[in-house]
Amino acid sequence: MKGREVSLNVNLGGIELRNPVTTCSGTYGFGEEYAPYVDPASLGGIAVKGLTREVRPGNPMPRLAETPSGMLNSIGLQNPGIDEFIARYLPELRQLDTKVLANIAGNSVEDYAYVTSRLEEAGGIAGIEVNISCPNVKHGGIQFGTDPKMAAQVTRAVRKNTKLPVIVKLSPNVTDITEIARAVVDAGADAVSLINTLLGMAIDIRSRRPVLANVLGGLSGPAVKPVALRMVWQVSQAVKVPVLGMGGILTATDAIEFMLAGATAVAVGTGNFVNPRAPLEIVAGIEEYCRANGVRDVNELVGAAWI
Amino acid sequence: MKGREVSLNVNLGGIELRNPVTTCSGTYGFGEEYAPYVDPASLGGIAVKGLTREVRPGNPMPRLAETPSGMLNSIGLQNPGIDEFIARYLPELRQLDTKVLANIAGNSVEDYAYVTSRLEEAGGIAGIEVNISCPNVKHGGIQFGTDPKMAAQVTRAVRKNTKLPVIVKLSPNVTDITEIARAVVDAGADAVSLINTLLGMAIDIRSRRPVLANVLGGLSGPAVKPVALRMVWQVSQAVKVPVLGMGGILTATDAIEFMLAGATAVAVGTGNFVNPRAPLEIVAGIEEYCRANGVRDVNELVGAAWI
Amino acid sequence: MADLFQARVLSNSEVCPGIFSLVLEEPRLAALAQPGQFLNIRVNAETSPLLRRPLSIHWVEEGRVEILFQAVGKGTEILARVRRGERLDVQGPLGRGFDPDPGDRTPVLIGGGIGIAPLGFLAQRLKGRKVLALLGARNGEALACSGGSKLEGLGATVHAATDDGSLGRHGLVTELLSEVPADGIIYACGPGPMLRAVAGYALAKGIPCQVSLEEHMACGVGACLGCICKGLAVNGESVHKRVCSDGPVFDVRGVDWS
Amino acid sequence: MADLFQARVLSNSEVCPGIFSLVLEEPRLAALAQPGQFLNIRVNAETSPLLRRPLSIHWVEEGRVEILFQAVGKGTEILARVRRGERLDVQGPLGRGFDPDPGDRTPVLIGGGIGIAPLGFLAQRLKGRKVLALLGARNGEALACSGGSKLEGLGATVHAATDDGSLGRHGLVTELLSEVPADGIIYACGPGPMLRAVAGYALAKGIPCQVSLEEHMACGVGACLGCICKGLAVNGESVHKRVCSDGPVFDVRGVDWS
Ligand SMILES: Cc1cc2nc3c(=O)[nH]c(=O)nc-3n(C[C@H](O)[C@H](O)[C@H](O)COP(=O)(O)OP(=O)(O)OC[C@H]3O[C@@H](n4cnc5c(N)ncnc54)[C@H](O)[C@@H]3O)c2cc1C
Ligand SMILES: Cc1cc2nc3c(=O)[nH]c(=O)nc-3n(C[C@H](O)[C@H](O)[C@H](O)COP(=O)(O)OP(=O)(O)OC[C@H]3O[C@@H](n4cnc5c(N)ncnc54)[C@H](O)[C@@H]3O)c2cc1C
Ligand SMILES: Cc1cc2nc3c(=O)[nH]c(=O)nc-3n(C[C@H](O)[C@H](O)[C@H](O)COP(=O)(O)O)c2cc1C
Ligand SMILES: Cc1cc2nc3c(=O)[nH]c(=O)nc-3n(C[C@H](O)[C@H](O)[C@H](O)COP(=O)(O)O)c2cc1C
Ligand code: FES
Ligand code: FES
Repeated sequence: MKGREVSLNVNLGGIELRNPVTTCSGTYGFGEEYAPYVDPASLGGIAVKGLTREVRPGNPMPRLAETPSGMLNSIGLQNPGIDEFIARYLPELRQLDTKVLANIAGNSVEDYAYVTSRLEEAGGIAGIEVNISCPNVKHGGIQFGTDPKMAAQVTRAVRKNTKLPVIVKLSPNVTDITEIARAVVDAGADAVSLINTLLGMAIDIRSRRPVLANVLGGLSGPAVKPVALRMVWQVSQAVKVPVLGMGGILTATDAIEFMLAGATAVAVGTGNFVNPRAPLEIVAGIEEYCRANGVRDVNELVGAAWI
Repeated sequence: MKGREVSLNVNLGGIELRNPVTTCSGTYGFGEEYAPYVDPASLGGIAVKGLTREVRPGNPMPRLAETPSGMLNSIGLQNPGIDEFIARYLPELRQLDTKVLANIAGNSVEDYAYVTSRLEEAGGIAGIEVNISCPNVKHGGIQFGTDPKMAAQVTRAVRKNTKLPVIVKLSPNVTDITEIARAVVDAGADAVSLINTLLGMAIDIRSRRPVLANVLGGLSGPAVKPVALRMVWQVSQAVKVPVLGMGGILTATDAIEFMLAGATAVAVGTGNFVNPRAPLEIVAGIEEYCRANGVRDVNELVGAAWI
Repeated sequence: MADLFQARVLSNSEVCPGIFSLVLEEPRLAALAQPGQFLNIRVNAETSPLLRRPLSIHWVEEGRVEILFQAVGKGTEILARVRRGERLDVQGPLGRGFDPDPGDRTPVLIGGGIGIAPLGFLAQRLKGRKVLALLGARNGEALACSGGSKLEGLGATVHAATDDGSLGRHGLVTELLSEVPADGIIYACGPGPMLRAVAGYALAKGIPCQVSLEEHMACGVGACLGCICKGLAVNGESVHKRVCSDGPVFDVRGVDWS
Repeated sequence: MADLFQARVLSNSEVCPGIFSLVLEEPRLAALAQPGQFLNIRVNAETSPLLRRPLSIHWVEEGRVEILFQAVGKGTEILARVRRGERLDVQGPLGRGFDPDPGDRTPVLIGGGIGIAPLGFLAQRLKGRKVLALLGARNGEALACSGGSKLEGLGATVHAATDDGSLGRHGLVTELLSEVPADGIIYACGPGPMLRAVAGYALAKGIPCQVSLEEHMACGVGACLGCICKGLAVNGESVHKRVCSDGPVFDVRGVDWS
């Protein structure tokens, strides 16, 4: 029953994606780990693990805990640093027929600015996703992402150092996420992505100690989907730039819910661990949904549930 | 293997509970609905549905949506109003051999003060739980619970109108829950309870509309446990008053995790729907855990996981 | 009084495409059950799906309780895989069922689709009475295995309507309403639009009528206020009623159909 | 290259108390598998438990892949109820396994508890070689059904140690280490403390040694950085290695045991 062609292209703040499905930073390595299961050319894009100025060894083990329909992680931004990334991983990423988003983090505004300009020089990526929200690093994420002024400051610094589209990734651990969203958009963000992980923890009743060596970790997976959907709903109506929605997406139904709530594109994170083929199945499922419902252009879905 | 007696008594801000297990407001009706499954005399206490000055019809249907390991509700504080509560329900509640917490909510500081003084006059309850956090009522909960000054104002108004122990129930939908906790404790709260529901939503991809008539709802159940545990961990170390912990508790293991994180007592909410006998099984499980681990007094568990 | 049971599964089988018969051995539950009441079943020990699933009691015999269910989603699909000999966590019997005393009126059972199921148990209690049953389903097979043949077995006069015309009238069960005798008393269960039509007919004709409503449920016992329907108080005022505990069966005069 | 399979379950049975043998019919997976690699299995279609469970390949024969697992928690208990004929969502083969070429050295397989399982597949690949196996378990029955009898069946010389003394030495398998010949090459799998003792012995004696490590995993493919162990770079620097993709099998000289 091959009906009319459905147009799946979306524009995420200046980045043309062949379809609205991408993968979340930190869950997709540097693009090669899921190669046996998914051809990146069939995805809208992929985001790489968060990059910092310096090499980061990350947090001590254990770093993972499973929770009901979710998981906690405290990886602590382990990454090889921007130099090694450019030297060792970027050349191969450039060969991929998909849009690569470089996710960046830092301890200071200067760090963000530095990493941005290194990426700008290096070339070959489609956009920069600015992680202002990683809850794992004591002197970093949490402050920038929860204070509108600091979030704006980081955004401006990144903006000033690149012509690439800038996507700012918001933290859900705030009273009013629309306030932060407005601040980063006013400061020059071309798009926003949300949500990063919810701050959580787990305790082992045998040892009577926190499960994670770092005590606190980030909650992700289907458990957080209702919160993520709510925030996408709120933010997409509060700002004019496109929203990249994520948080608990595992199936095409989940992804469509995010688009109806106002996301222009979506990203699959923890879902990859559960079903490595999830991103592919989601692309197919969105197309099928459009066809079955007479939707010719996937952009028609964006915000279609707004009252 | 009946070992030594384990002492299960705890003191929640002046309320002596025979054991640390209570039930959450809004999930236990007015105490009679679960009578076939649980003798209230075997529980530390029960909290009744949120009470307001006026009769509240609540939100339109649908009010429920199931989510991965959780559920959304937007009941909208349906309740018969304080007069009807005192006339019709309180006499039977007084007969129960357990501590009854009256959960209250309001549109204004005056409402809270009024309901408090009515309860104070009526007598027969063990304490007042002040819901400053219900996310369902447009002109109520959300503002009080997310602003430390307003939270303190409500607390003071309640404090002034009663000699009963006052427990303030905190919203998790804030950037820094310890800030609100400190504010209400400074304003006279004898204890704090947390967490209320996380603001979330669900979308029906068939109708392309929000599932809940009220659009947004409160997320509860096992899905939120990691967030609740984290907040109990943070708040119990930030304030000197006892914490009543809740959010996703279904088993004794869950309850013990909350106590190790710093809760003096716990409350079972959504867990009752899944297993009406959960509160009983939790009391038994805590006792067994204490016995197996040589814990003579359950208070030894409180905060035992702090670093 | 309702209770929790770890009920032993005597059998679980697909009686026609997508419809399952699950028989539990649980004498105490069988003794407590009333027609129109339901069970709240936990489908697995995990937290997803989290909530119990409400399913009506279809048949009670010799300490056994049978339910009929349609596999329509996560929960019922898990239930479809339950095997003989396993134990199932069952809460019940819940809710207010039918008032099974028709007085001197002719009981008329009206059921649509899987909504026929609870009428089976009701017919058991009406045994010895002359019962008329107006049943609708997608086809004759579904109608028979949703409870139609059991009603016939009990001696009820069954008039059928099917979507595909394979049995009885080709159309909706509501097209059979004119067959309700003036001295009848209606007991109905089925999809919302069917119940609305039945209620409208009964109210217009002044025929006593009880309907079994459905709503998504969380607690099933009246504690959460999640399953509200609009009811009418005796004074005509609109009031919120809980489908799970004030119902699921309501007198049509107690429901606000506006 | 690893892939995803909807593998058909040929059999699943409790071979001794708490230990299950699960046989999958999946010729392509069987062809790809190397000793020491593992499968990442989704235990149900629900979201709780959410993550796949890593389980080593125990035996490969005629297009069939067998795993042995202990039912210790939610996931493995669900797996224990899987029945013949069902399809299981299996990802694999994953990780870097043993280097199965012992050169001219005598292969010594050291296994503790369910850690004996992956040594079975390794022994299959070492067939024709004189193999020594030092195995430990809680008792003789567990030792045999965790892979001990299969190793014997392949002609390996098995020396046993059991917690209860029901077979071989009454004690830990590490008490048998002195039996490792100087020209041996060790392949070990088992609990952390056992591996640490084996590694210490091998490093002290200069005996080549590969160990299979275990960590909680999320992705199983090296993407999440959740399953880190401390490794040693060639220059002696401490580096983070991923147990799932840089391992699970490591040369003991590449691990930071401090
Ligand atoms: C009092 C009562 C008695 C019932 N008796 C029977 C019965 O005897 N036999 C039978 O087959 N079904 C009966 N139902 C309906 C049954 O409860 C639902 O079909 C079931 O809960 C669906 O669960 P699921 O996990 O399979 O579906 P889900 O995956 O949860 O949902 C699948 C579809 O079913 C719908 N659905 C889910 N729950 C309900 C519900 N409570 N009511 C209506 N639609 C729902 C969803 O909106 C969705 O479209 C009864 C419902 C109630 C309230
Ligand atoms: C590479 C690898 C290969 C493995 N091969 C086998 C095998 O062949 N046979 C076998 O029986 N087991 C094997 N395991 C261990 C197996 O993965 C765990 O026992 C299983 O995941 C537990 O899942 P559960 O849901 O039953 O337990 P849970 O309910 O998740 O936990 C129960 C207990 O098991 C512990 N546990 C959970 N996951 C792991 C893990 N990944 N590693 C260690 N302990 C864990 C928990 O801390 C807890 O104490 C292997 C593990 C790894 C990493
Ligand atoms: C193991 C892991 C590592 C992550 N690392 C990063 C990171 O480096 N940078 C970042 O912005 N987000 C990171 N995240 C957050 C995800 O990109 C995503 O925002 C979040 O997990 C919610 O989506 P999900 O529920 O689909 O996983 C990480 C998440 C996980 C689970
Ligand atoms: C159906 C429902 C109704 C609720 N009503 C109230 C209420 O009236 N007042 C209140 O303070 N909290 C209310 N809550 C919040 C619970 O008391 C509890 O804080 C929350 O559900 C988290 O606990 P749980 O995950 O164990 O359910 C309600 C929760 C649910 C699920
Ligand atoms: S389902 Fe809770 S009141 Fe009816
Ligand atoms: S489990 Fe993800 S890197 Fe190993």
